[in-house]
Amino acid sequence: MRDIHALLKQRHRLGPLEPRKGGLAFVTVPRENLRGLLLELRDTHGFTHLVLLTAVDWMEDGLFQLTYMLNNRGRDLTLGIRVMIDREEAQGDTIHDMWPTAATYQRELKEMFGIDFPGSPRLDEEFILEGWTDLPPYRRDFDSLAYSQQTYAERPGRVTHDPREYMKSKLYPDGV
Amino acid sequence: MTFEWIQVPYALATLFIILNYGLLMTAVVRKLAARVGGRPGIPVWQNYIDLVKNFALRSKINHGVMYYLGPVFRLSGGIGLILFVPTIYGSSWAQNFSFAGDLVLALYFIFFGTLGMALGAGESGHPHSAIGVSRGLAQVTTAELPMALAVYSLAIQYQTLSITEIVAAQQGGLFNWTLFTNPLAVVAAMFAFVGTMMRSPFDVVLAPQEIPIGPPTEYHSAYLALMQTNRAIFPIAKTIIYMNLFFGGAANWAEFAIKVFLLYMIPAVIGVVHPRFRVEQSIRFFLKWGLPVGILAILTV
Amino acid sequence: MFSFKPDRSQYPAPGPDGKLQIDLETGKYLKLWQGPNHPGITGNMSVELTVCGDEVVEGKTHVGYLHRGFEKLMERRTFIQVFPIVCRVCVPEPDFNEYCYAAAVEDLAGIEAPEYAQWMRTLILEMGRFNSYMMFLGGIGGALGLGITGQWMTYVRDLMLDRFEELTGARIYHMFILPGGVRGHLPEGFEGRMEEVLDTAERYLADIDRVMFSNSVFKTRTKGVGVIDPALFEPYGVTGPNARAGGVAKDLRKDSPYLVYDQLDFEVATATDSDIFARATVRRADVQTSIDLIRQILKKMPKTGPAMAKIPNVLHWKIPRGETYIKGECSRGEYGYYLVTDGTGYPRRINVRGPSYTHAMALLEHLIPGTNISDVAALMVSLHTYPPEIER
Amino acid sequence: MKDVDDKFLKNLDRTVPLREELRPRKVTTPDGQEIEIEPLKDYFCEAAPKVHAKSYFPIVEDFYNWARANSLWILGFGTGCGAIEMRPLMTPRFDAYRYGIQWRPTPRQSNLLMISGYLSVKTLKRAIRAYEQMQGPKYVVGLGSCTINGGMYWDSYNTIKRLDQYLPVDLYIAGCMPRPEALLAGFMELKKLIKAGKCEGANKYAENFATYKANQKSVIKDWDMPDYNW
Amino acid sequence: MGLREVLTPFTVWKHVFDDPVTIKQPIGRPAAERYRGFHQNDLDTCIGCGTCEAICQNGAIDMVAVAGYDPEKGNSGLKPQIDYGRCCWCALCVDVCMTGSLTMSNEYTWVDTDPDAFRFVPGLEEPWKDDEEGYEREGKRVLSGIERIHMEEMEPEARIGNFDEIVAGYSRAEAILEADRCVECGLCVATCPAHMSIPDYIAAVRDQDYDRGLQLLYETNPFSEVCGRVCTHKCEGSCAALHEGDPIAIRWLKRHIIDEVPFDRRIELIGQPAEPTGRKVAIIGAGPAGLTAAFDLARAGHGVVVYEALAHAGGMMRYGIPEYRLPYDALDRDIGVIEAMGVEIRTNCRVGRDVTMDELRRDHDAVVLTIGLHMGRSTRVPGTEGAGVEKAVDLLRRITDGEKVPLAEQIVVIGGGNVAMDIARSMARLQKAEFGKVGITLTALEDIDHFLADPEEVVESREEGVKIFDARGPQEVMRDAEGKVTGLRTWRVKSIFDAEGRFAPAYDQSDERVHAGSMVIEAIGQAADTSLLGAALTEALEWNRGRIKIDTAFRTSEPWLFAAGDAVKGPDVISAVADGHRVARTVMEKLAAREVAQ
Repeated sequence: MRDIHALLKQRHRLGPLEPRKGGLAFVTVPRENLRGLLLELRDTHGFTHLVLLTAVDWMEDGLFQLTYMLNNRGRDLTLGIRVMIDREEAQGDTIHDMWPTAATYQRELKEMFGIDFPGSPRLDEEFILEGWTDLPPYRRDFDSLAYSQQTYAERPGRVTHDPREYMKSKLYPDGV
Repeated sequence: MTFEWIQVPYALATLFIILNYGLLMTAVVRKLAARVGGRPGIPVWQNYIDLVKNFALRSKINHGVMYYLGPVFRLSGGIGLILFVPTIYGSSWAQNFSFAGDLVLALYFIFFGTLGMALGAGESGHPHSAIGVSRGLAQVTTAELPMALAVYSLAIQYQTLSITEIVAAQQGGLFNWTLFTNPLAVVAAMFAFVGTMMRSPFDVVLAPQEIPIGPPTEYHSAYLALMQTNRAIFPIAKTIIYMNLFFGGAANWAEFAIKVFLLYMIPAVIGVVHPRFRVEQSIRFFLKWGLPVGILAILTV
Repeated sequence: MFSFKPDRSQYPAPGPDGKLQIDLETGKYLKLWQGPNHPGITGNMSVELTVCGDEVVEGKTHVGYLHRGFEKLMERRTFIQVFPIVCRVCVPEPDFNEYCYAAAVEDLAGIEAPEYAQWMRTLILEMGRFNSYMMFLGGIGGALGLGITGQWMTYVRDLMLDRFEELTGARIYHMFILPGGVRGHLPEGFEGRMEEVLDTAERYLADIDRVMFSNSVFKTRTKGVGVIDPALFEPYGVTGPNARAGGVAKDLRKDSPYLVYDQLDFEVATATDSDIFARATVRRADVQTSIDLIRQILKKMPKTGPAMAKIPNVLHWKIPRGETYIKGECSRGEYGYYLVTDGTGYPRRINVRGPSYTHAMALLEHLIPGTNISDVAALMVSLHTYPPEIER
Repeated sequence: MKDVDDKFLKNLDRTVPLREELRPRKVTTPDGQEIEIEPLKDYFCEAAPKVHAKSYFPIVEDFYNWARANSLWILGFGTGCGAIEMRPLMTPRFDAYRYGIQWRPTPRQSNLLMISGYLSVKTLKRAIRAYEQMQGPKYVVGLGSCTINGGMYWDSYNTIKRLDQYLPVDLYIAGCMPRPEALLAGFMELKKLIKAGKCEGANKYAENFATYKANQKSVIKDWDMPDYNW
Repeated sequence: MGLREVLTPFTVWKHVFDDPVTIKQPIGRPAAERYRGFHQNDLDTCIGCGTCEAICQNGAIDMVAVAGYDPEKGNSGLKPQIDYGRCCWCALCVDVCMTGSLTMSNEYTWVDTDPDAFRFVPGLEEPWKDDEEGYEREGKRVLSGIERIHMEEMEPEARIGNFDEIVAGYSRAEAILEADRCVECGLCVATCPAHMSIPDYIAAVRDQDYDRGLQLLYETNPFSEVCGRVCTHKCEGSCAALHEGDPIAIRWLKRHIIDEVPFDRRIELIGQPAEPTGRKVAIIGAGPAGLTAAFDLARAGHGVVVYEALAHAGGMMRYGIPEYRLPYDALDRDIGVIEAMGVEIRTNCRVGRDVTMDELRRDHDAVVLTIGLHMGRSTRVPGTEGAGVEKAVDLLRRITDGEKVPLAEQIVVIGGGNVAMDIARSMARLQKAEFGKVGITLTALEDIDHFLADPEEVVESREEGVKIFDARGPQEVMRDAEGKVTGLRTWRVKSIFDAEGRFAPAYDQSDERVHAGSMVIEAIGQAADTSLLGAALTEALEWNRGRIKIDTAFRTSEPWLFAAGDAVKGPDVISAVADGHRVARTVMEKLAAREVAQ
């Protein structure tokens, strides 16, 4: 893995390699270098298998992290490629022409994170959700519990007590 | 043969026996199939309860006149078949309304129900029904082709179109059965028999995994009950024809019960252990195997 | 003789954008929904078919009927609280979720599961794989109208579930593989009872061979149908038995051994034709591998030993920032968990990579056009997809 | 349980526009005629459900109930995880057929809708339609925690919590998921209830139609079907 | 398509002759022995800690009050109620249960038409309550730590020769590990006399947020240096963790926080006291109760003067606790913080001698009496009068003051409380320095399991060479002809209290033993020296069994006089601190209401 990283580092402006155990490593790449990197990895270095494509919401930093996980099946190497994109105008570059199956991932990202991939087929069709009107649910500023409490009725009548507070109220109600 | 009023209650009695026999026997066959899978299966009286239950449902949806008439046609196809086929050879009362050309009429009735069903199911508006109907008509047509040829062969052999006479000709010993006298015709006819009993590998019409459950998709409540009634009568009636034509008929009710059961078991035995053909595969199968045998039966008679 | 050449003149022509121009109002085409309420569909999903005659000209997979928002729910739960919900991601073979999640957490938290737990996990995973294949062998027969296979295979699966029950305390969702190890030890006399189940299974599998794999009708229906061109494996992310049926002998158990697979002896089954029949035979061979592996594991695994490594107090377990991806070869292909932590007591993100995701969406949509309506169900079953892991 | 933050209320009232193929429009038929269609009206019947009276003679009704109880036809619609425990019931180990319980692939012929666990909103829509297409008297059994109070998906944005808000439920079976044996026990209990004439869910649905519809519409945002589909 | 191929499938019809494999009676079929079925709870073992509720990711568990189970020490009296509309049978609640009371039966059939019925309190009346089978966790709990993190201590050989502090204190890493074991149930809070927010400051340790930790400590206790070392830690006796392992080392964690925050930073964190109110309060006795009250009152802006008879502030904390347990500089730091709040401490100022009660009453808005117990009690058995018999408190005070105390090669200590241990171990150190060996015999009425002293004190005493004889009642101090002490004669104790619970030891006279020794130290209790009150006030006050009578708000029968601490309640530092808070609160309420006599 280190040899590949050393080879590609300059050309694709890769960040430092972060190896983990078992042939797995992560690396960050600027968005404009992504396509070239993926193509080269796929065509030259045997990373032909797109394991997954997903996003991580770093809301505090105002960023989405796109993770492209590529696998070289022959050498049992897995490379996670991170691309940081702006959270406000979330847009990635479609790679469905390299891996047709990426279109599905991109549809999901569009629906669940609101990340746009211009040119990806059937991007705007409903994928998993139906009639969804709220924020894309995987964004971290979407609160699932709050939404659920407002939308779906709950069976009433449950009360609970905090043992500490309960003992206080029973044993030393004035606090001393 | 002249018509006598007494034949009406006689025919109804036959119908009644056959209905009950059908309800019980289909349950028994299902139980046998279930046992191959290793389970006891439905109780033998389950069909009765299902029938009552379906009649007892409170709401019904009607999709139109033909939708309503579909099951009626289907049932009349079954009943009609019974009424014109002599059930017990030599019996004074279980002769029904058999007459000289009853074989032709019977062939007509076999097809009549299917057609009625096609019309009714078509009107139900469900695409699965429509697909089922088109599959059904295509497959039953080709499947009945060997049967028609076998009957033709039989007509040539026995020089009659009266079922009673054909049965009569087979009396007097096992080797007088058409099974032995005209085996090719029997083989051809059995292709048709297996092919039209709606069991694997020829049940693509109902194919639950594809078009659940084909034509009757939209049928429910009393409509479905009518079809269930027919499902008990029609296969038995059809089996009776085959029994009469090829297996020496039945001289008493016990012989009838055994022969019908055994015949009925043939498609069941095949069905349990086979997946189903696609519709064009089964058509090809009948054209490839059934048709030549049927033609051969005519040629060699 | 009698070869059907469908009249394709009626079929829609591709438009300038490459998509088929289907105008339903011409009456030439029929929209047909298979699912979600449909016996031919694997689980609760649906395929929207556009048919022309008996031939399907376009198929679209619709999922989301089982969407519970797992990846969101996991972000709301502490690391131990995620443990009970991961198994729900995939109902028929839940154990892989437990393993992948536990291994991912262990990786990031720097914990090593004890040796006994590693063996136990392998055992559980093989038992789960066995069960999953039972579902498949029953399902593929059922999809083609051979219901009897489903009867037997579900029965055998039930027997295996009994073993699961006595080992893990549950039938379906075992919740046995905790981050840090496993929850318990083998019960007394387990090996003997397992051997009985495996014997019964082998008897029934011999019946399956007779009634299904040597059945000419079954062969007619499955040979040459639903062929996946091996060239498509990489672009469409095809893994596992689906790829092995096309001659690609890739199995993570061999190529990237995890748990104790490097101490076990087994062969990777392959086939060449890449059609439905090949996919079924590969799985049939894999069941035998699983049976052998279960026997081997029970023989080789240590008799005692700690089941759990020492883990921090789970009520406020924090894991330092990091990310990892843990994969394994489940019965359907590569199963993986991508875990991102941010130093808090909650995962930042968990992404589940189920093989069904690629198989049932892009691949199925690619394979469906040109098939017969009758073959859609069998094709889908042959890909062995479980909807809950697609939409999570 | 924390209070709901107001900022999450912003998108709740937005409506989803009707899909294009369901909007009223003009089309040209194959034979060149131009007709106006309104799919929601044309394809479906909008008649509201009716309350169906019991049979006039109690003894007849009792007989009917006996038959209904002993011929339970279940709609083979696996709405959630619990569906996996249906399979053992159809197969040798537990064989529910011997109790007169059978599975039907079409809602028209089914009497019993098993909601096997959680219902996502997308499936709820299908389950409602399946229920409405079933012919009365019809029964609903909720399996597992999820149908009672949300179960382990109590905080999910996509699953309902109380099934009885949307469909009249006759019986609940506890478990996550309930074992086949528990399901059989549930069926036996349901049989008893049916025989006792206590399962009038279909009539209850008709009587409280407005409430049920309001509840259903409050969670199904893209209501692109008629209010009642028979 | 060969003929063989056509015929093979039919062979499986052989199964039609097999018996069905179906289970004949599936309903109610017993599940596996480990099956995770419906919950069971042993209500008598359950302590209502709510850990099950905390770990449940489904929000399925509520802690509810159940009739017949009231809160008590280390038991909230609450019981888990489980909502089967939420439960997923993961059994994490069983695995995490601190007592092991929560288990699962292998019962699994529950069918009901009423969705609201699926809620129940396990252990009350469910039919499977007493089922034997079902899921129980294997061994002890693994989801939180069982064993206490080892505290580094000096070896007995090293410590016996000097008065250096024995306990080293946790390192940061150790403290985090120990703090990690806490499940934050909060059962300890009620037990702590001062109701310190124990779970919160333990969380602060875990988060390495010592500033927050210190603020939490000072909210309820200005003597964290002291309590972090010598507190009787009743909290640890009510810790949920002790049911299956060691309780959390709450005391050491408290000490760890205070160790981590430098003195100057403490004052900075606590912040300045409120604006002066102009009110003045006199406090008699600079012990824990007095100084705590002083701290609270000074924080509120009142002027506080503490009158202390001895040379240094600290009371029993200084003069009763040996230095090896509580180094004086640690105590000085605590007192330093209190002084930094503006409290004036007048040492060497004995009320009654240097200043009169009347003067105090005149010059202050209120007077708080926190004089503690400084007079040793005697067993009054024959022979206690005269030389060679000492009282423990006196000796301890003299040791602290650096005086030369009488010493003998063989000493007998009477008493089983902490004071007895303190004096035994102090004397042992002196013996070691003087004679090079230890010769201490300790006798106590209680048997070893019911010693009033902390268990670790007993252990450490033994390590240091103290011989302990439990359940021995002193009968006579033996003296030789010259009147020199030769030993102590004891009988074995059969019982200490009579049927009514009164102190009335019963002895087994046949089991007599003489403990040789040339010095006897009595450490059986102390009394308050109330002579400072003067005759008039003594007459005016109401008394209760030799103690000044106070109401629940620590008011004496005189409206201007309040009393707190060991002198009126007891028995340990933390209780004194708690009393200090309470009396300060009462005083402040009174001051605010201007009810105090002007």
